[in-house]
Parts: sequence; structure tokens; C-alpha cells
Amino acid sequence: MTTVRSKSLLAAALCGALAVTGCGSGVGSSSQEQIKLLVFGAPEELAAYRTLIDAYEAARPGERVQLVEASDRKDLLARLATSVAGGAPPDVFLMNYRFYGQFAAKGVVEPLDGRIAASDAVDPADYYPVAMDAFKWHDQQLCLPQNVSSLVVYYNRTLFARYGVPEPKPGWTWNDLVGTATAMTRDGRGLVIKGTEAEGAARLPAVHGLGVEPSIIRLAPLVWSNGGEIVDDPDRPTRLALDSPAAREALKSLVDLRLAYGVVPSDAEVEAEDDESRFLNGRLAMLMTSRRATTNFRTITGFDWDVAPLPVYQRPVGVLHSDAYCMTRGSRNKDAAWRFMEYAMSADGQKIIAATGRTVPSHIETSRSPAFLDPNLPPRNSQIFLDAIPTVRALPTVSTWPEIEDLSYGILENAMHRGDRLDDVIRELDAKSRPVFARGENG
Amino acid sequence: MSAGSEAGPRAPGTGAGSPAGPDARSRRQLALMLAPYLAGLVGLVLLPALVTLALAFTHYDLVRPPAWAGFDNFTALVEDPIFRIALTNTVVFAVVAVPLRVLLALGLALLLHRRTPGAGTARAAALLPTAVPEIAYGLLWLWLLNPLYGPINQVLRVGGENGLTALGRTPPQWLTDPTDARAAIILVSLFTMGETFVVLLAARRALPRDVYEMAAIEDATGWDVFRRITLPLMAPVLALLALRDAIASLHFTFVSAFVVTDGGPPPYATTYLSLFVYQTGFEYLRYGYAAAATLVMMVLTLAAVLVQWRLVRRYRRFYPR
Amino acid sequence: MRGRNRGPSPLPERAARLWRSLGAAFVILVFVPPLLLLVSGSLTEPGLPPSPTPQLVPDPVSTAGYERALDLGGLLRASLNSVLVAVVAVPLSVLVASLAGFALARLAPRTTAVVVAASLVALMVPPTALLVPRFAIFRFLGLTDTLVPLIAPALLGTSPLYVLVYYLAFRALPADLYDACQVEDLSPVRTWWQVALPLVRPVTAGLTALTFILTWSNFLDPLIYVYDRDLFTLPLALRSLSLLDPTNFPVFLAGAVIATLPALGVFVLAQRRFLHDHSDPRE
Amino acid sequence: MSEAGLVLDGVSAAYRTETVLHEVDLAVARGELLVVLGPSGAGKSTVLRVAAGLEPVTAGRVRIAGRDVTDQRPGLRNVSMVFQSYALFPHLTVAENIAFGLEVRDTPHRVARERARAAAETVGCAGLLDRRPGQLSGGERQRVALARALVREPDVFLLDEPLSNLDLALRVEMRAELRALHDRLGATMVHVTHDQTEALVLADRIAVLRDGRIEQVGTPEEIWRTPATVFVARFVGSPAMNLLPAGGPLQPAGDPPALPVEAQIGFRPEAVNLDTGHGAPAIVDRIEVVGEDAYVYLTLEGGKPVVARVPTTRRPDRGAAVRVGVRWTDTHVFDATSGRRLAP
Repeated sequence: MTTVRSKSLLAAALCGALAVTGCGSGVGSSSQEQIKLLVFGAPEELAAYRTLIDAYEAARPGERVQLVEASDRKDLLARLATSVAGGAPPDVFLMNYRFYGQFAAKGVVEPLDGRIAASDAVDPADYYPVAMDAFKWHDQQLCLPQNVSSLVVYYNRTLFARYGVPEPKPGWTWNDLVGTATAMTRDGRGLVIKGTEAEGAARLPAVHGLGVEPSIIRLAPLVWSNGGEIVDDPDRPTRLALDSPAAREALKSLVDLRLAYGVVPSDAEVEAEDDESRFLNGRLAMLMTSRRATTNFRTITGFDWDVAPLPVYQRPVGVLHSDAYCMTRGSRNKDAAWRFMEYAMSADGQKIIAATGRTVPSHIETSRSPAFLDPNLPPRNSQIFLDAIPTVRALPTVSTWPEIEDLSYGILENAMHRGDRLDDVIRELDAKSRPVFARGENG
Repeated sequence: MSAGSEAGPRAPGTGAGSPAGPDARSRRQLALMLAPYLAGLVGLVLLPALVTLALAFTHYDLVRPPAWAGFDNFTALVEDPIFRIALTNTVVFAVVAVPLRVLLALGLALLLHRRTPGAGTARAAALLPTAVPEIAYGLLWLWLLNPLYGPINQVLRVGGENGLTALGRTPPQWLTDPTDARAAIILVSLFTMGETFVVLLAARRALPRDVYEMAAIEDATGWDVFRRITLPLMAPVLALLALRDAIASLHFTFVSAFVVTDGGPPPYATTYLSLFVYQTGFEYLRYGYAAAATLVMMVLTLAAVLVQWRLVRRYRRFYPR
Repeated sequence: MRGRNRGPSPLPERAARLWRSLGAAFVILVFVPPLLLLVSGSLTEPGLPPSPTPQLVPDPVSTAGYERALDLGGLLRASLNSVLVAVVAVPLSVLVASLAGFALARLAPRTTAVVVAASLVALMVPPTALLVPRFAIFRFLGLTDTLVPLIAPALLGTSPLYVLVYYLAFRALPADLYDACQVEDLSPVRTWWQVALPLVRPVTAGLTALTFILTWSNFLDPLIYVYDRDLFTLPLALRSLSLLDPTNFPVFLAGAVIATLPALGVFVLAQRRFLHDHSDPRE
Repeated sequence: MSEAGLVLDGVSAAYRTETVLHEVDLAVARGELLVVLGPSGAGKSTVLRVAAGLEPVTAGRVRIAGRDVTDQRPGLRNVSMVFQSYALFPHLTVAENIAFGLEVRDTPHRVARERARAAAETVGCAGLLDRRPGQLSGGERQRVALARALVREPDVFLLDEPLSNLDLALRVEMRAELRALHDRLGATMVHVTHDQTEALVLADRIAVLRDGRIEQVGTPEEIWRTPATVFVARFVGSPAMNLLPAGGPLQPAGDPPALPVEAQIGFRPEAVNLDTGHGAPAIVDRIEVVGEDAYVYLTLEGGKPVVARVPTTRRPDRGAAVRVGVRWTDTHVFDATSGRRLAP
């Protein structure tokens, strides 16, 4: 990128600087066979990966794994992209199937079919196919899914008991959800109130019935359940298409949670305290989210909680949440990277991560073992995650999906909290997503 | 920089005092003294910037080799609604926040340049926020601006009922209303005008005292003195500071938008060019496109700088030396 | 208004001083509370429901936020790294900036004009535009995942602006002074060190403080160039705290306090020099 | 004395905690040019600043044209001031500078400009009206500052060492012009300087200031002929007056007045006669030749120094032994302890 001369000049200058200070050399840059694993997550999640790496290094003496921590998805993307562009990518990174498309399409990710075939440790049949399929790009297995989660409803049992409202049951419908949420939205004195704008200013609910974010991944299962689609063509999408009656109805049901029923916290309330903390602090009766929240919720001591399946709109459909280990094509140490991936995907590795509560193991056997279903650790009803797996669908894999999620989130947030007209919302989603889809590549 | 009334200093080395200039040995030594900086300037800024700007004419996703694109990225920018919003946000921010920052700094400098009880403490107080590291500052405001539990809105709600202010109005929705969020970012930026303040303080102190005594004898009122003396005398410094602030405003929106508002509230209320470039380049892997936006940003900055520079030059003619 | 320079006779003088003091008090009232709130917020017990009314002194006062912040963010190690970077980078940066500023003030006007123009252009380059090419350079030199990329901006004087400030400061010294040094056959380096630098001490104090703050709060560079958790600097550690929920504010505010204190300390030390009240020169 | 233009009545002033004026009484008659003379640090500028209202008084009253202005702010006192540095506004043209005082007092623009032009003509800088201070020479700036001072026709002009920044030739020229201007305008002026020649040439009366106290006020002739104190005697005149103990080695010729025990006699170098055959013996130490005159530095027996001024053509040689004579009529007598004049 620069001329050799200026580089050597710069090198000389930098070395001079270091010689003056007598520091810096010897930091990092060990020539050992160390691989780099790039992940992101909250501090507790990162701790889980450190545990995994410690276990791996203990089990396989001589192997060294360096955990590269990003604080969130955006930081991870920036690091991954810069390091790939700069020619020094991490060997393995962990990424959601919704976001790996842009790296898959650009050939950053090393296909694994050959290694899987040659491996004694990894047998594709041991894993849930829906997760494995989500990481296939042009019929090549690019990454190995670490987990297979779906959307569920966490609920605060203690609150339900206090207000005498029946707990959600498997097979419950959307109307049941709305009814339950309405009954659980209470003011400070424990009376049922409606947290819509008209009255909201006068009395703020002390407990909200439901937390759900207005994102495509929350909306999608609703639309599918109602028989609609979120894109025009799931295999070759060219736009977000919520203009079908089924999709429109589902969208209306979602925004009505806030606009008509006022059971969902307002945007200001969410900014003040996000849904997960609201649940954690005992002021949210139900929360629609994936398995990921479990680690955090296991710190709850003040009340009893459990999970219920997603309510059914017309027919049962879930949405896939899955992260996978991907190997970079630019890795200098692919064999070592593969050995780590084998370990992480093995029953042992999966148990370690599952023990943190964060994941639903993609390894079928492990997911049915006490490592995941331990009745002594909440939620007692973990089985419902497994029950949902046969019905989960994956979102389309498009290389520009992150952009689509970001732009749709803004539009949907305004639909839910500002009350934008649904026709406008649908038209805007359509119009704004078209050029992004057009730039994208499909897997 | 000081607009003193007496003859200014000669530029050393160019003045009549040393007609021959430094000898060869001195020149070599001076070149060596400049060398580390030049290496840094070229190696760490100019060359990297050139590389990035060259990439503006390519399709480059940071991963595959760049492909020549001509002006594709620029035509795409013209049609990109998000870029337009980001550009508007940036310009609006610069047009509102930069004058406010400079005016605030000027007001404080004029208020606090003299010895009065409390002035020293006030000077230090006005500087302190500038010393807070950006991220920590972002975290602080993230909490201060919290719509329900943040101290700002709690204070605004004192005396009111049911979450309203004493006037019966809803307090500002800092993080959820687009206008309020933009105002919040400006507010956040106002507190960090310490550098400008210090320079203006020094400039004000450098103004000749007898000129002000002269004005007092002529019974010029405070406003007259400000308008006819202080402002014109400080105008060159003010213009330079405004210039610097305008350039810097492109950068100092980044961390607050990144940490505090995350570019929102929707749609893109606080997505400034800096954040737009970061997102498209590093999150959406459209580096070439982001480079094009960077180029546009730099050209705009350069234009603004040139316009302001001409104004300063025109002003400078008043002070032949 | 404040335009009147010298309130003349006793009465208006006293009134003017009173107004100014009131103004100063107002400034203190506006600028200090955010920082007080930063401290008081950090001392709140985390996990408690936020108080519905504003309170300056938290009840109960708790250091749990600090414990969690140190624990979650690895702030101790990060502080150490930040200190290491600052200890090397700040003196180096001030050295480079003052050397370059001095050379610019003494070199031929044409050379100076070119370098000054290049510095001004460099000021306009957004930091994001530099990340990727710099990464390539650092990788070429085998310096990624070390602290060197965080120290490297010192070669620039941290910001070209600081070089320009030195340049202006040195240029403002009387020409006779440089001529005298030349007559004494003082080499440029000795002129810089023995004559010029001592004369611009307030500039050095101010720029050292600003350089420290810029280095201390550098956020994008470590985000991109540092992998190893053991090499994380404070802003990067704070970045992970910034993703905590707003109700965890005591934790991230505690982190912010830890990151702010050294910067404030340096600033307060330095500002004594560059904000010092000079007594009015009088008959 | 006719009606007073400016009166300081027991005025004291302090800077920080240090008193710089001690109960100064000073009355400047209307139309008079009073020069305040004193060494640096004597409080000369403070006198002006107190009169202008730039400095508060700690005691006493200030009256201008019969009005008590002690508590008035500077702008209401109707004085104008020429600063040592001229204090021209660097960003305004000469015309704007001169008109400044009129314009901030809401004089119509055209009137102000017309009067500015007239004032500029009075001091001879009408050709500079469109220039800026940065483009002017020292003398030109001085004229502009003067024009600015007189444009408003103030009750009192205060001039703070206005000639000190000019070179000698210009200073002499401006000194004459200033005097002529004063005579033409008939204005009340207070002029501060440390230059005794300037004071003697310019002044109607001189006030000698020392350490914040007035030593003597009088016409130049009075100051020269009958200095009230040793300080005045030695400050005015160059080289300074010779001072010897009354009963010392040198006894003036003629009839001695009645002397107290502790007295000092003083006589100017001009009064010394080296040609008399009698007088006190002395040795010539060194000689300074200044054109027609020569200053002869001598040492009397007993080591006391004496300076004599003689025509250059009649100067003694260095090292020569001479006799120093002086007459009682040319001698001033001071009290040795108080320094006050005793006779006549």
C-alpha cells in the first residue's frame, strides 16, 4: 500500500522510538502455534469462552488459543474486516448465521467439507440439521454451529402468582399472549392499567406485561406463523415484502402491543432500562427472547422464573438463532484451528458452553443430556427449546443482511413507538430494502 | 496570534538579522529535528489517507481485491438517502454547535479573564469536562440523559407530577425523540470547549489594556466596547478557532453518536458522517463507498476552510506588519 | 456586560466585581455538577431500582460498582497498559512536536509553508480513513497486537495541531534571540533545548496535558490494533462496560471515574502553569 | 488663581495594598499646562489615572471644571487622555480612531467625521485619515492620538508621557508643537513626564512628585531658582546640583547667611568658578566635553565630589590641581535632616 522506502523509514523511526524507551519488544507476537479466536459478548459470556479455552488447553497440552474479545457485534465486524484487509485475520471467529453471509460471500471463510469428512470427531449427523444448513453457502459447509436456539417467552412466575394470572401453557395463542400481557400490566398499587400514550403520561405502569423488540427477527416467526413471508422470495430475496395480508396482520399485531394495548414498555422506558434488565429487576412479566438471556437470568435470586414456547398465531413456527465457529481462509494455522473447532463442537466442548446456560447445544446428544436439561438450574422448562427445533426456520442468508436488519429496525421502531401508518411502514421497508438486497449475494 | 498594537516580531531566520540564514550544518540539524514528525506525518497520515482516498474510486469490501469503479461510488452517494441525512445532520451540527461552542468559550473567556473571587475556580471548572476521556464522557452522558432515571430529567421533573415538569410538560426525550437527541449531542459537545476557551482566555489577556482604558474615558458602553473593540481585535483568533472547531466537529460527533445514541433515534437522527463512514466501511464492508463518503467529507471541509481562510485573510489586511 | 475593562471609581468597580463573581459562580454551577454526578452515580449501589428523585449523595453509599467494574472490565490491567502507553507516548510526542515546531520556525519559509500546509491537510483527515491502511503498515512491520500502534501517533506529535502550536510559539520569540544564539554559535538543537524550550514552558505544559488526554482516551486505535485482552487499554475496557444496561449505571460510571481521575490530575497540574494569573504590569 | 480646571483635594490612591499617592493636593488652573515631573515609580501616571477615573481614590476628592467627579466613571468626566503607547485601536482607520469618542456618544456619523477631519487638521495629520495605525510612524501615531484627544473638546487633557516613545529630534519638534497647540486651544492640560528639560520647556507650572507626594509646585523658573527641597534641587538640572555640608571644605565667598548647625549647601555646576585664585583646593578626576561646554568632575580635599561647568576652551587638564570657588548668592541652603530649603 505504501512504497517500500517510506515503510522502512517508518520502521526505522518506530524502532528508534522503541529503542529510546526500551519497551514494547517482547510484548505479543509469540511464534508459538497459537491460534486466535475472535468472539464478542457480554463479560459473562466472554468468561464462558475463557473456560472453554482453558479446558481445551488442559485437555490438549501444547495447544494454545488466544481469545480476542470484541464488546459487541459491531466491534467484532470492524476487527474482523480490518484484520482480514490487513492480512492478519484471526484463525477462528464466532458469528451468527444472519451476519456471516457477508464474509461467506467474499470468500473469507474456509469451507470445511473436506475436514469434516476426514474427521473422526465431527460427524454432521450428530448435529441439528437446521443449524448445519444455515451455515451452508453454495452447498458448502462453511461454519460449524455451536448452538441452535429459538425464540421463547421468559416469564416471572412469582409475579404471575402474585396477580393470580394463569401461566402461559404450550399451545397458547397470540390472543392468549395479548390477554395475559394485558392482565399483567400493573401500576404501583397492583391495579391493571394500560400503558398507552393517552393515559401513560398520567400513570406509568410499574410492571409491564411483555417485552419484545420491534425487529425483523421477532416479527418473522409471527408472519410465518400467520402464513406470510417477510421477503418476496425466501431463496432469492429482492425486497422486504410485508404487503401480503397475512404479513400485514402480523405486523399490526406486533405494533398493537404498544399502540393499542400498551403492554410493551415505551421507547423512552426501553432507553431508560432495557427489557432484559426490566425482567431481571422484576418489573417485566414476560420477555420474548432467545436462550442467550438465560446466563444473565440465572443470577436472579428475588423471584422464580421459567420459559414458555412462542405463542402460536396460526401454526407453530419458530425462528432460528444460531452462532457458529468459522475458520478464516487467511488463517496461518488451519490445522490447529480445526483441532480447536473439533474440540469446541465435541460433546465435551458443547457441555462446557451449555453449562453457562447461554446456549442450546447444536450437538443433539448433548442437548438432551443433563448438561442442558439440568432440572436444578432454571429454567425448568428447557425442554421447550428442544421442542421448538423441528418448527424453526432460518432467515434468508444474504450478504447484506446486517444492513437490512439495521434499516428495518429503525422503521419498525418508529412503527411501534411513534405509530407510523402501517402502509407507509410497509412501503418504506420495501423501497429501502430493495437496493440493499440488490447489492447482496445469496448463499 | 495576539493582535497587539505594537510592531510584531520578525519571523526568525527570515529577518534582516540573519541574511544568510542558517548554515549548512544547522540546516542539516534542523532537517533531522523535523524528520521524525515528517516520517509520522507522511507514513501515518498522508500516505494512508491517499490510499483510502484512492480506494474511493474502487469497489472494495476490505476482503476481495479492489476493482476499479470510476465514479460509481459517488453517483451512488448522491442517491443514498442515508448519506444525505448524515450529511445534513453533520452540516446542521456544525452550523449550530460550532458557533455555540465558540460563543460560549468567548463568553466564558470575557467573563473569567480577570481576577475576581471565584474566577480561578470557574476557569478550572470550565476546563474539567475537556479532560474527561471521550468514552468515559459518553458513558456519563448516557446516564445523565436517561429519559426516566437520568439526573437531568429528574431535576426537570422536580415540582411536577406524574413524570411531567413543573410546567406540566413532558421532559425532553433525549434518546428517543430525533430533535431532542440532536439537541442532546450538541449539549454534550458544548461542555468540551475547554481548548477553545483557553486560547481565547490567552488572547483576551494579550489585548492591550490601555485601549480599554481609552474606551472607558470615551464612555463607550459595555456593548460598544465589545462590538467595536473586543470583537474586532479577537476576530482573527475567533475565526481560526471556529475553523479548527468546524474541522474537529466532523470527528467529535463520533464517540457521542457511537456510544450515547448509536446513530438513532430512528431514522438516523444522530447518524453523522463520521458514524456513517464507520458503519458502511467496517460494519457493512463497503470500504470503497465509505472512502468516497470520506472524500466528500474532506472536500467539504476543505471548502469550508478555504472560505473561512479568505475571510481571515481579508481581516488580516487590517494588520499590516 | 463584561466589555468594560476596568470599573473606574469604587462603586461601579465593586458592582462589576460582584457581577463577575456571580457569573463565575454560575459557571461553576453549570460545569461542576456533571462531574459530581459522575462520582455520586458511581457510588450508588448497583442493582437497586433507580431513585425516582434526584439525589446527590447516594443512599447507601456503595463501592460495589467499582468492584464490579474492576472485575468485569479488567480495569486494573487496562489501567496499567494505559499508563504504559502514556508514559512512553506523551513525552515522545511532546519531544517530536517541539522539535518539529522549532525546526519549522527556523527553516526556510518555503519548506515551512509546505510542511504547514501538509499538516493542515492532515488535520482534516478523519481518523476512520486511516485505520485500514495503518493496519497494513503495522502488520508489515509485525507490530499488530503490541502496544506500539498506540504509541505510534506520538511520531505525529499526536496531532499535527500541536506541532503547529509549537511552531507559532517559537516563531513568536524575538528574532534577536535567535540571532544572538547564532552569534554564540549555538547549534539548533542546543538553541532549542537551552533557549527556546524554556521560554515556551506554558505552551509545553498545556500541550503535554492535551497530548496526555488524547493519548489516554484513544479509543479507535486499540479497538482495531490490539487483540490480546492483556494489552487492552482503559477506553477499550470501558467500551465493554458501555454495553451494560442503563440501570447498571453505577458500574459503568465507576469505570468512567477510574478512567477520568488520572486525566483530571494531569490537567489540574498543568493548568496551574498555563492558566496562571499574572499580576497586572503597572507603573 | 482663576477658576480651577482640575483639582485634586487630598487624594490618596493605592495599588493592591500599597499606597501610591499620599494625600496629594493639586490645582490646575483653567487653560493652564501643568507638567507633573518625577522619577519613575513616583506615581505620576497614577495622578493622571485618578484624574481620569481609571483608578479609584482611597481618600480625597477630584474636581473637574468645578464638578466633583470623584464617584463618576471615566466616561462622564469629560477628560481625554493620550497614552504613552497612544492606545490607538489597531483595527480602525485614523478617521475612525479620532471619531471613536464621538461615535460611541451617538454623535451623527457625518458630524463626527467632519470634526475628526478638523481635529486631524489641527494637529497636522489630515493626510492620514484612511490609514490604519499599523501603517503610521511613531510621530504620526502621536499626532493621531492628540487629534483623538482634542476632537471632543474635553475639560482637561491628560497626557501620559506622550513624547517618550519618539526619537530625540522628533521629541523636540513635537514638544514645540504641543506647546503651540496648547496656546492655540487655551486648553487645560496635565502632562506627565520624567524628562526635566521637557518639563521646563513646556510647563506653565511644574509639580514635582516623589514617592507619591508632591515636593513642590511652581513655575519652571521657581523650580529652577528656588527648589523647595534637596530632591527637587537635584532632580532638576543636569548634571545635578552639587551638595556639600555647610561647614565643610568649601566655603562660598561673600556674606554668609545665618546657618543652623546641620545645614547643607547646594550650588549648580554653572555657579562653580575654577579661575579664582582662592577657594577650596581640588583635583580634576575627569572631564566630559559636551560641545561648547565641559563638565569637570572634581574631588575636594576630604573626598567630596563637585561638578563644575566651564567653557570647553577653558577646561583644565585631567589630574590638575585647581581651586574651586562659589559665591553665597549662587548657593541654596537646605536643612540637612529634612532636606527642606532654609533660605532665602
